Amino acid sequence: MPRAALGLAPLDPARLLAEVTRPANGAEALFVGTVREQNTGRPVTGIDYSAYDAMALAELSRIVEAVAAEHGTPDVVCEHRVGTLAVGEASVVVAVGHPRRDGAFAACRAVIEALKARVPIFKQEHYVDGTREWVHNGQR
Amino acid sequence: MPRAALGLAPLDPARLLAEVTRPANGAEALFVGTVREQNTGRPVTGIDYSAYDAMALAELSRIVEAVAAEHGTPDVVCEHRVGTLAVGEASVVVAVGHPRRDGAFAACRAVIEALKARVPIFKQEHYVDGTREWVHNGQR
Amino acid sequence: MTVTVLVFAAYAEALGAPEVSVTVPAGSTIADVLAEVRALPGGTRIPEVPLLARNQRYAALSDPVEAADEIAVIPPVAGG
Amino acid sequence: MTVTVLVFAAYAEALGAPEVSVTVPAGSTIADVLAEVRALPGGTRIPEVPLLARNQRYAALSDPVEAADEIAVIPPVAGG
Repeated sequence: MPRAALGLAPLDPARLLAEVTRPANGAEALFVGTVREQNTGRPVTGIDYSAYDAMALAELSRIVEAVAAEHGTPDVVCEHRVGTLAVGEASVVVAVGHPRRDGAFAACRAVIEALKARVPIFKQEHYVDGTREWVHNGQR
Repeated sequence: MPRAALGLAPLDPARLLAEVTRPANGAEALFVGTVREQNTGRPVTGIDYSAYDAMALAELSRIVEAVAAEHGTPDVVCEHRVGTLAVGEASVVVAVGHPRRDGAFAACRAVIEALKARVPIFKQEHYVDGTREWVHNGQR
Repeated sequence: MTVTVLVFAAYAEALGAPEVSVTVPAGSTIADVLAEVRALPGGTRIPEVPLLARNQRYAALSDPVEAADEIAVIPPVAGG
Repeated sequence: MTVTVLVFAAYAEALGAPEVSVTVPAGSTIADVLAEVRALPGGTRIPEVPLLARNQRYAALSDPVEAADEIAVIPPVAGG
Protein backbone atom coordinates (compact mmCIF):
# COMPACT_ATOMS: atom_id res chain seq x y z
CA MET A 1 0.00 0.00 0.00
CA PRO A 2 1.16 3.58 -0.57
CA ARG A 3 2.84 4.83 2.59
CA ALA A 4 4.53 8.04 3.74
CA ALA A 5 6.48 8.78 6.90
CA LEU A 6 8.40 11.63 8.49
CA GLY A 7 10.74 11.08 11.40
CA LEU A 8 13.98 11.62 13.25
CA ALA A 9 15.44 8.14 12.78
CA PRO A 10 18.04 7.41 10.08
CA LEU A 11 16.45 6.13 6.88
CA ASP A 12 16.92 2.57 5.67
CA PRO A 13 16.68 2.43 1.86
CA ALA A 14 17.03 -1.36 1.77
CA ARG A 15 13.96 -1.74 3.97
CA LEU A 16 11.89 0.47 1.64
CA LEU A 17 13.16 -1.44 -1.38
CA ALA A 18 12.09 -4.71 0.24
CA GLU A 19 8.69 -3.21 1.00
CA VAL A 20 7.95 -2.54 -2.69
CA THR A 21 9.41 -5.80 -4.05
CA ARG A 22 6.56 -8.20 -4.73
CA PRO A 23 6.02 -11.07 -7.18
CA ALA A 24 3.73 -8.90 -9.32
CA ASN A 25 6.55 -6.40 -9.90
CA GLY A 26 9.37 -6.71 -12.39
CA ALA A 27 11.00 -3.38 -11.63
CA GLU A 28 11.83 -1.37 -8.56
CA ALA A 29 13.11 2.22 -8.68
CA LEU A 30 14.63 3.87 -5.65
CA PHE A 31 15.63 7.48 -5.13
CA VAL A 32 17.76 8.61 -2.21
CA GLY A 33 18.53 12.25 -1.46
CA THR A 34 21.68 12.75 0.58
CA VAL A 35 23.37 15.77 2.17
CA ARG A 36 26.07 17.11 -0.14
CA GLU A 37 29.38 18.40 1.13
CA GLN A 38 28.74 21.67 -0.64
CA ASN A 39 25.90 23.72 -1.99
CA THR A 40 26.33 26.45 -4.59
CA GLY A 41 30.04 26.36 -3.85
CA ARG A 42 29.90 26.78 -0.04
CA PRO A 43 31.22 23.88 2.06
CA VAL A 44 28.41 22.42 4.17
CA THR A 45 28.93 20.59 7.46
CA GLY A 46 25.34 19.57 8.02
CA ILE A 47 21.69 20.42 7.53
CA ASP A 48 18.80 20.90 9.93
CA TYR A 49 15.54 19.70 8.43
CA SER A 50 12.33 20.77 10.11
CA ALA A 51 8.72 20.55 9.01
CA TYR A 52 5.16 21.53 9.59
CA ASP A 53 4.93 17.97 10.78
CA ALA A 54 1.23 17.23 10.58
CA MET A 55 0.74 18.89 7.22
CA ALA A 56 3.97 17.49 5.77
CA LEU A 57 2.85 13.96 6.58
CA ALA A 58 -0.66 14.65 5.26
CA GLU A 59 0.67 16.20 2.04
CA LEU A 60 3.22 13.43 1.48
CA SER A 61 0.53 10.82 2.06
CA ARG A 62 -1.68 12.52 -0.51
CA ILE A 63 1.25 12.50 -2.96
CA VAL A 64 2.09 8.80 -2.66
CA GLU A 65 -1.59 7.89 -2.93
CA ALA A 66 -2.09 10.04 -6.02
CA VAL A 67 1.06 8.71 -7.70
CA ALA A 68 0.10 5.13 -6.89
CA ALA A 69 -3.32 5.64 -8.46
CA GLU A 70 -1.90 7.48 -11.48
CA HIS A 71 0.71 4.81 -12.23
CA GLY A 72 -1.36 1.76 -11.35
CA THR A 73 0.71 0.26 -8.55
CA PRO A 74 0.13 0.13 -4.78
CA ASP A 75 3.87 -0.05 -4.12
CA VAL A 76 4.81 3.59 -3.64
CA VAL A 77 6.50 4.56 -0.36
CA CYS A 78 8.37 7.65 0.77
CA GLU A 79 10.10 8.54 4.01
CA HIS A 80 11.63 11.92 4.83
CA ARG A 81 13.94 12.53 7.74
CA VAL A 82 13.93 15.61 9.98
CA GLY A 83 16.48 16.79 12.52
CA THR A 84 20.19 17.42 12.06
CA LEU A 85 21.85 15.44 9.28
CA ALA A 86 25.55 15.10 8.53
CA VAL A 87 27.08 15.13 5.06
CA GLY A 88 26.34 11.85 3.29
CA GLU A 89 23.25 11.03 5.33
CA ALA A 90 19.97 10.34 3.55
CA SER A 91 17.25 12.98 3.92
CA VAL A 92 14.65 11.25 1.75
CA VAL A 93 13.98 7.86 0.21
CA VAL A 94 11.37 7.11 -2.45
CA ALA A 95 10.77 3.48 -3.44
CA VAL A 96 8.42 2.22 -6.14
CA GLY A 97 7.66 -1.29 -7.31
CA HIS A 98 5.89 -1.68 -10.64
CA PRO A 99 5.31 -4.42 -13.19
CA ARG A 100 7.37 -2.43 -15.74
CA ARG A 101 10.42 -0.21 -15.52
CA ASP A 102 8.77 2.75 -17.29
CA GLY A 103 6.16 2.90 -14.57
CA ALA A 104 8.70 2.41 -11.79
CA PHE A 105 10.92 5.27 -12.96
CA ALA A 106 8.02 7.61 -13.73
CA ALA A 107 6.29 7.07 -10.40
CA CYS A 108 9.53 7.42 -8.43
CA ARG A 109 10.33 10.66 -10.21
CA ALA A 110 6.78 11.97 -9.73
CA VAL A 111 6.96 11.49 -5.96
CA ILE A 112 10.25 13.31 -5.47
CA GLU A 113 9.22 16.18 -7.77
CA ALA A 114 5.91 16.68 -5.96
CA LEU A 115 7.61 16.39 -2.58
CA LYS A 116 10.13 19.07 -3.50
CA ALA A 117 7.42 21.37 -4.80
CA ARG A 118 4.70 20.96 -2.18
CA VAL A 119 5.62 19.31 1.12
CA PRO A 120 6.17 21.85 3.93
CA ILE A 121 9.68 20.82 4.94
CA PHE A 122 12.35 23.44 5.62
CA LYS A 123 16.09 23.33 5.83
CA GLN A 124 18.88 25.34 7.28
CA GLU A 125 22.38 24.66 6.04
CA HIS A 126 25.37 24.84 8.38
CA TYR A 127 28.55 26.10 6.76
CA VAL A 128 32.18 25.47 7.62
CA ASP A 129 32.56 29.10 8.71
CA GLY A 130 29.92 28.61 11.42
CA THR A 131 27.12 30.50 9.71
CA ARG A 132 23.70 29.06 8.93
CA GLU A 133 21.22 29.87 6.24
CA TRP A 134 17.67 28.92 5.34
CA VAL A 135 17.66 27.57 1.81
CA HIS A 136 14.81 26.32 -0.34
CA ASN A 137 14.16 24.39 -3.51
CA GLY A 138 13.36 27.43 -5.64
CA GLN A 139 16.98 28.52 -5.26
CA ARG A 140 18.28 25.56 -7.27
CA MET B 1 34.64 4.47 -10.44
CA PRO B 2 32.28 2.97 -13.02
CA ARG B 3 32.04 -0.77 -12.45
CA ALA B 4 30.19 -3.69 -14.02
CA ALA B 5 29.88 -7.29 -12.89
CA LEU B 6 28.18 -10.49 -13.93
CA GLY B 7 27.87 -13.45 -11.60
CA LEU B 8 25.96 -16.29 -10.01
CA ALA B 9 25.67 -14.84 -6.51
CA PRO B 10 22.49 -13.10 -5.33
CA LEU B 11 22.64 -9.35 -5.84
CA ASP B 12 22.82 -6.91 -2.94
CA PRO B 13 21.20 -3.58 -3.92
CA ALA B 14 22.11 -1.96 -0.58
CA ARG B 15 25.79 -2.61 -1.20
CA LEU B 16 25.63 -0.98 -4.65
CA LEU B 17 23.75 1.98 -3.21
CA ALA B 18 26.46 2.43 -0.57
CA GLU B 19 29.12 2.23 -3.28
CA VAL B 20 27.70 5.26 -5.15
CA THR B 21 26.90 7.35 -2.06
CA ARG B 22 29.67 9.90 -1.62
CA PRO B 23 29.84 13.40 -0.10
CA ALA B 24 29.96 14.97 -3.56
CA ASN B 25 26.59 13.44 -4.42
CA GLY B 26 23.19 14.75 -3.42
CA ALA B 27 21.16 12.12 -5.24
CA GLU B 28 21.31 8.39 -5.73
CA ALA B 29 19.07 6.49 -8.13
CA LEU B 30 18.77 2.73 -8.00
CA PHE B 31 17.04 0.38 -10.39
CA VAL B 32 16.35 -3.25 -9.58
CA GLY B 33 14.91 -5.73 -12.04
CA THR B 34 13.18 -8.71 -10.44
CA VAL B 35 11.61 -11.91 -11.74
CA ARG B 36 7.86 -11.44 -12.12
CA GLU B 37 5.36 -14.15 -11.28
CA GLN B 38 3.95 -13.90 -14.77
CA ASN B 39 4.95 -12.75 -18.22
CA THR B 40 2.45 -11.91 -20.94
CA GLY B 41 -0.17 -13.72 -18.92
CA ARG B 42 1.66 -17.01 -18.36
CA PRO B 43 2.54 -17.94 -14.75
CA VAL B 44 6.32 -18.14 -14.36
CA THR B 45 8.08 -20.28 -11.73
CA GLY B 46 11.62 -19.10 -12.46
CA ILE B 47 14.08 -17.91 -15.08
CA ASP B 48 17.44 -19.20 -16.28
CA TYR B 49 19.73 -16.34 -17.23
CA SER B 50 22.82 -17.17 -19.27
CA ALA B 51 25.27 -14.98 -21.11
CA TYR B 52 28.12 -14.73 -23.51
CA ASP B 53 30.05 -14.09 -20.34
CA ALA B 54 33.19 -12.39 -21.57
CA MET B 55 31.42 -10.12 -24.05
CA ALA B 56 28.55 -9.37 -21.68
CA LEU B 57 31.01 -8.14 -19.07
CA ALA B 58 32.98 -6.18 -21.67
CA GLU B 59 29.85 -4.61 -23.14
CA LEU B 60 28.38 -3.75 -19.74
CA SER B 61 31.70 -2.21 -18.71
CA ARG B 62 31.68 -0.08 -21.85
CA ILE B 63 28.12 1.02 -21.05
CA VAL B 64 28.79 2.12 -17.46
CA GLU B 65 31.93 3.94 -18.55
CA ALA B 66 30.15 5.74 -21.39
CA VAL B 67 27.21 6.72 -19.18
CA ALA B 68 29.54 7.94 -16.43
CA ALA B 69 31.40 10.12 -18.93
CA GLU B 70 28.19 11.38 -20.55
CA HIS B 71 26.57 12.34 -17.24
CA GLY B 72 29.65 13.62 -15.46
CA THR B 73 29.83 11.26 -12.49
CA PRO B 74 32.16 8.36 -11.71
CA ASP B 75 29.51 6.68 -9.57
CA VAL B 76 27.81 4.34 -12.03
CA VAL B 77 27.70 0.65 -11.19
CA CYS B 78 25.76 -2.28 -12.58
CA GLU B 79 25.63 -5.94 -11.67
CA HIS B 80 23.68 -8.62 -13.53
CA ARG B 81 23.02 -12.06 -12.19
CA VAL B 82 23.12 -15.29 -14.20
CA GLY B 83 21.90 -18.78 -13.30
CA THR B 84 18.47 -19.89 -12.15
CA LEU B 85 16.40 -17.23 -10.39
CA ALA B 86 13.13 -17.65 -8.52
CA VAL B 87 10.19 -15.25 -8.66
CA GLY B 88 11.01 -12.07 -6.73
CA GLU B 89 14.78 -12.43 -7.02
CA ALA B 90 16.80 -9.57 -8.50
CA SER B 91 18.33 -10.14 -11.93
CA VAL B 92 19.95 -6.73 -12.29
CA VAL B 93 20.84 -3.72 -10.18
CA VAL B 94 21.92 -0.31 -11.49
CA ALA B 95 23.09 2.31 -8.99
CA VAL B 96 24.10 5.89 -9.78
CA GLY B 97 25.31 8.66 -7.51
CA HIS B 98 25.23 12.19 -8.90
CA PRO B 99 25.35 15.72 -7.53
CA ARG B 100 21.80 16.31 -8.86
CA ARG B 101 18.71 14.14 -9.17
CA ASP B 102 18.23 14.85 -12.88
CA GLY B 103 21.62 13.35 -13.59
CA ALA B 104 21.08 10.42 -11.23
CA PHE B 105 17.78 9.42 -12.84
CA ALA B 106 19.00 9.97 -16.40
CA ALA B 107 22.19 7.98 -15.95
CA CYS B 108 20.40 5.13 -14.16
CA ARG B 109 17.86 4.94 -16.93
CA ALA B 110 20.53 5.11 -19.63
CA VAL B 111 22.38 2.10 -18.19
CA ILE B 112 19.34 -0.18 -17.99
CA GLU B 113 18.13 0.82 -21.47
CA ALA B 114 21.55 0.15 -23.03
CA LEU B 115 21.89 -3.10 -21.11
CA LYS B 116 18.53 -4.32 -22.36
CA ALA B 117 19.36 -3.39 -25.94
CA ARG B 118 22.97 -4.50 -26.22
CA VAL B 119 24.36 -6.83 -23.58
CA PRO B 120 24.45 -10.48 -24.70
CA ILE B 121 22.43 -12.02 -21.90
CA PHE B 122 19.74 -14.61 -22.61
CA LYS B 123 16.85 -15.93 -20.66
CA GLN B 124 14.63 -18.94 -20.62
CA GLU B 125 11.40 -18.75 -18.67
CA HIS B 126 10.04 -21.76 -16.79
CA TYR B 127 6.26 -21.98 -16.70
CA VAL B 128 3.93 -23.59 -14.21
CA ASP B 129 2.96 -26.23 -16.80
CA GLY B 130 6.58 -27.45 -16.97
CA THR B 131 7.42 -25.93 -20.34
CA ARG B 132 10.30 -23.52 -20.99
CA GLU B 133 10.75 -20.83 -23.55
CA TRP B 134 13.52 -18.52 -24.69
CA VAL B 135 12.25 -14.97 -24.45
CA HIS B 136 13.92 -11.70 -25.35
CA ASN B 137 13.53 -7.99 -24.83
CA GLY B 138 12.17 -7.29 -28.30
CA GLN B 139 9.06 -9.28 -27.40
CA ARG B 140 7.93 -6.74 -24.82
CA MET C 1 -12.52 36.10 16.89
CA THR C 2 -9.01 34.95 17.81
CA VAL C 3 -7.20 32.79 15.28
CA THR C 4 -4.06 30.78 15.92
CA VAL C 5 -1.45 31.00 13.16
CA LEU C 6 1.49 28.63 12.84
CA VAL C 7 4.72 29.97 11.33
CA PHE C 8 7.89 28.09 10.45
CA ALA C 9 11.59 28.35 9.77
CA ALA C 10 12.66 31.89 8.75
CA TYR C 11 9.15 33.22 9.40
CA ALA C 12 9.19 31.86 12.98
CA GLU C 13 12.57 33.53 13.47
CA ALA C 14 11.19 36.79 12.10
CA LEU C 15 8.22 36.76 14.49
CA GLY C 16 10.20 35.29 17.40
CA ALA C 17 7.73 32.44 17.92
CA PRO C 18 6.41 29.32 16.12
CA GLU C 19 2.82 30.34 16.74
CA VAL C 20 0.99 33.65 17.07
CA SER C 21 -2.59 34.65 17.81
CA VAL C 22 -4.37 37.42 15.94
CA THR C 23 -7.84 38.91 16.29
CA VAL C 24 -10.02 39.43 13.23
CA PRO C 25 -13.75 40.07 12.77
CA ALA C 26 -16.08 37.15 12.15
CA GLY C 27 -16.39 36.48 8.40
CA SER C 28 -12.73 37.28 7.75
CA THR C 29 -10.58 35.62 5.10
CA ILE C 30 -7.07 34.26 5.21
CA ALA C 31 -5.96 37.56 3.68
CA ASP C 32 -7.30 39.40 6.74
CA VAL C 33 -5.44 37.03 9.07
CA LEU C 34 -2.24 37.43 7.07
CA ALA C 35 -2.52 41.21 7.24
CA GLU C 36 -2.63 41.00 11.05
CA VAL C 37 0.35 38.66 11.13
CA ARG C 38 2.36 40.94 8.87
CA ALA C 39 1.50 43.86 11.19
CA LEU C 40 3.26 42.11 14.12
CA PRO C 41 6.87 43.07 14.97
CA GLY C 42 9.08 41.40 12.29
CA GLY C 43 6.00 40.56 10.23
CA THR C 44 7.06 42.44 7.15
CA ARG C 45 9.74 39.78 6.60
CA ILE C 46 6.84 37.60 5.47
CA PRO C 47 6.09 38.29 1.79
CA GLU C 48 2.74 39.76 0.73
CA VAL C 49 1.67 36.47 -0.84
CA PRO C 50 3.31 33.56 0.97
CA LEU C 51 2.24 29.92 0.91
CA LEU C 52 -0.78 29.57 3.17
CA ALA C 53 -2.58 26.60 4.64
CA ARG C 54 -5.89 26.07 6.41
CA ASN C 55 -6.33 22.87 8.39
CA GLN C 56 -3.22 21.32 6.83
CA ARG C 57 -4.14 21.93 3.21
CA TYR C 58 -2.90 24.69 0.97
CA ALA C 59 -5.37 27.57 0.88
CA ALA C 60 -5.98 30.79 -1.01
CA LEU C 61 -5.98 34.35 0.34
CA SER C 62 -9.72 34.54 -0.35
CA ASP C 63 -10.64 31.44 1.68
CA PRO C 64 -12.85 32.09 4.73
CA VAL C 65 -11.51 31.56 8.24
CA GLU C 66 -13.24 30.30 11.37
CA ALA C 67 -11.94 30.54 14.90
CA ALA C 68 -11.22 26.81 15.18
CA ASP C 69 -9.13 26.72 12.01
CA GLU C 70 -5.44 25.92 12.05
CA ILE C 71 -3.95 28.57 9.80
CA ALA C 72 -0.29 28.36 8.71
CA VAL C 73 2.06 30.71 6.90
CA ILE C 74 4.60 28.54 5.13
CA PRO C 75 8.05 29.60 3.91
CA PRO C 76 9.41 28.33 0.59
CA VAL C 77 9.71 24.56 0.96
CA ALA C 78 13.02 22.70 0.95
CA GLY C 79 12.22 19.01 1.20
CA GLY C 80 14.13 16.35 -0.67
CA MET D 1 41.31 -21.52 -42.42
CA THR D 2 39.29 -22.90 -39.53
CA VAL D 3 37.29 -20.43 -37.46
CA THR D 4 35.70 -21.09 -34.09
CA VAL D 5 32.17 -19.73 -33.73
CA LEU D 6 30.38 -19.38 -30.41
CA VAL D 7 26.61 -19.77 -30.33
CA PHE D 8 24.20 -19.24 -27.46
CA ALA D 9 20.78 -20.01 -26.06
CA ALA D 10 18.27 -21.05 -28.76
CA TYR D 11 21.02 -21.05 -31.41
CA ALA D 12 23.15 -23.45 -29.36
CA GLU D 13 20.11 -25.69 -28.98
CA ALA D 14 19.51 -25.54 -32.74
CA LEU D 15 23.11 -26.57 -33.55
CA GLY D 16 23.38 -28.98 -30.63
CA ALA D 17 26.57 -27.36 -29.31
CA PRO D 18 27.75 -24.08 -27.77
CA GLU D 19 30.65 -23.84 -30.21
CA VAL D 20 31.23 -24.97 -33.77
CA SER D 21 34.18 -24.85 -36.17
CA VAL D 22 33.81 -23.93 -39.82
CA THR D 23 36.31 -23.75 -42.65
CA VAL D 24 36.44 -20.71 -44.91
CA PRO D 25 39.03 -19.39 -47.38
CA ALA D 26 41.58 -16.82 -46.22
CA GLY D 27 40.20 -13.31 -46.79
CA SER D 28 36.68 -14.31 -45.82
CA THR D 29 34.19 -12.05 -44.07
CA ILE D 30 31.83 -12.70 -41.20
CA ALA D 31 29.11 -13.23 -43.81
CA ASP D 32 31.08 -16.16 -45.20
CA VAL D 33 31.48 -17.67 -41.74
CA LEU D 34 27.78 -17.21 -41.03
CA ALA D 35 26.87 -18.94 -44.30
CA GLU D 36 28.87 -21.99 -43.21
CA VAL D 37 27.25 -21.99 -39.79
CA ARG D 38 23.78 -21.77 -41.29
CA ALA D 39 24.67 -24.72 -43.56
CA LEU D 40 25.22 -26.97 -40.53
CA PRO D 41 22.38 -29.26 -39.36
CA GLY D 42 19.84 -27.03 -37.58
CA GLY D 43 21.62 -23.92 -38.85
CA THR D 44 18.64 -22.50 -40.70
CA ARG D 45 17.05 -21.75 -37.33
CA ILE D 46 19.56 -18.91 -37.18
CA PRO D 47 18.18 -15.88 -39.06
CA GLU D 48 19.91 -14.55 -42.18
CA VAL D 49 21.09 -11.44 -40.34
CA PRO D 50 21.57 -12.22 -36.65
CA LEU D 51 23.57 -10.23 -34.14
CA LEU D 52 27.24 -10.96 -34.73
CA ALA D 53 30.37 -10.30 -32.74
CA ARG D 54 34.07 -10.46 -33.46
CA ASN D 55 36.43 -10.59 -30.48
CA GLN D 56 33.65 -9.61 -28.07
CA ARG D 57 32.45 -6.55 -29.94
CA TYR D 58 29.46 -6.30 -32.24
CA ALA D 59 30.51 -6.68 -35.86
CA ALA D 60 29.04 -6.31 -39.34
CA LEU D 61 28.56 -9.01 -41.98
CA SER D 62 31.18 -7.31 -44.12
CA ASP D 63 33.92 -7.33 -41.43
CA PRO D 64 36.98 -9.46 -42.27
CA VAL D 65 37.77 -12.60 -40.29
CA GLU D 66 41.09 -14.08 -39.29
CA ALA D 67 41.69 -17.58 -37.99
CA ALA D 68 42.46 -16.41 -34.44
CA ASP D 69 39.25 -14.39 -34.15
CA GLU D 70 36.52 -15.27 -31.69
CA ILE D 71 33.33 -15.04 -33.75
CA ALA D 72 29.93 -15.23 -32.08
CA VAL D 73 26.39 -15.52 -33.37
CA ILE D 74 24.15 -13.92 -30.78
CA PRO D 75 20.41 -14.48 -30.29
CA PRO D 76 18.09 -11.59 -29.40
CA VAL D 77 19.25 -10.34 -26.01
CA ALA D 78 17.17 -10.59 -22.85
CA GLY D 79 19.14 -8.89 -20.10
CA GLY D 80 17.57 -6.80 -17.41
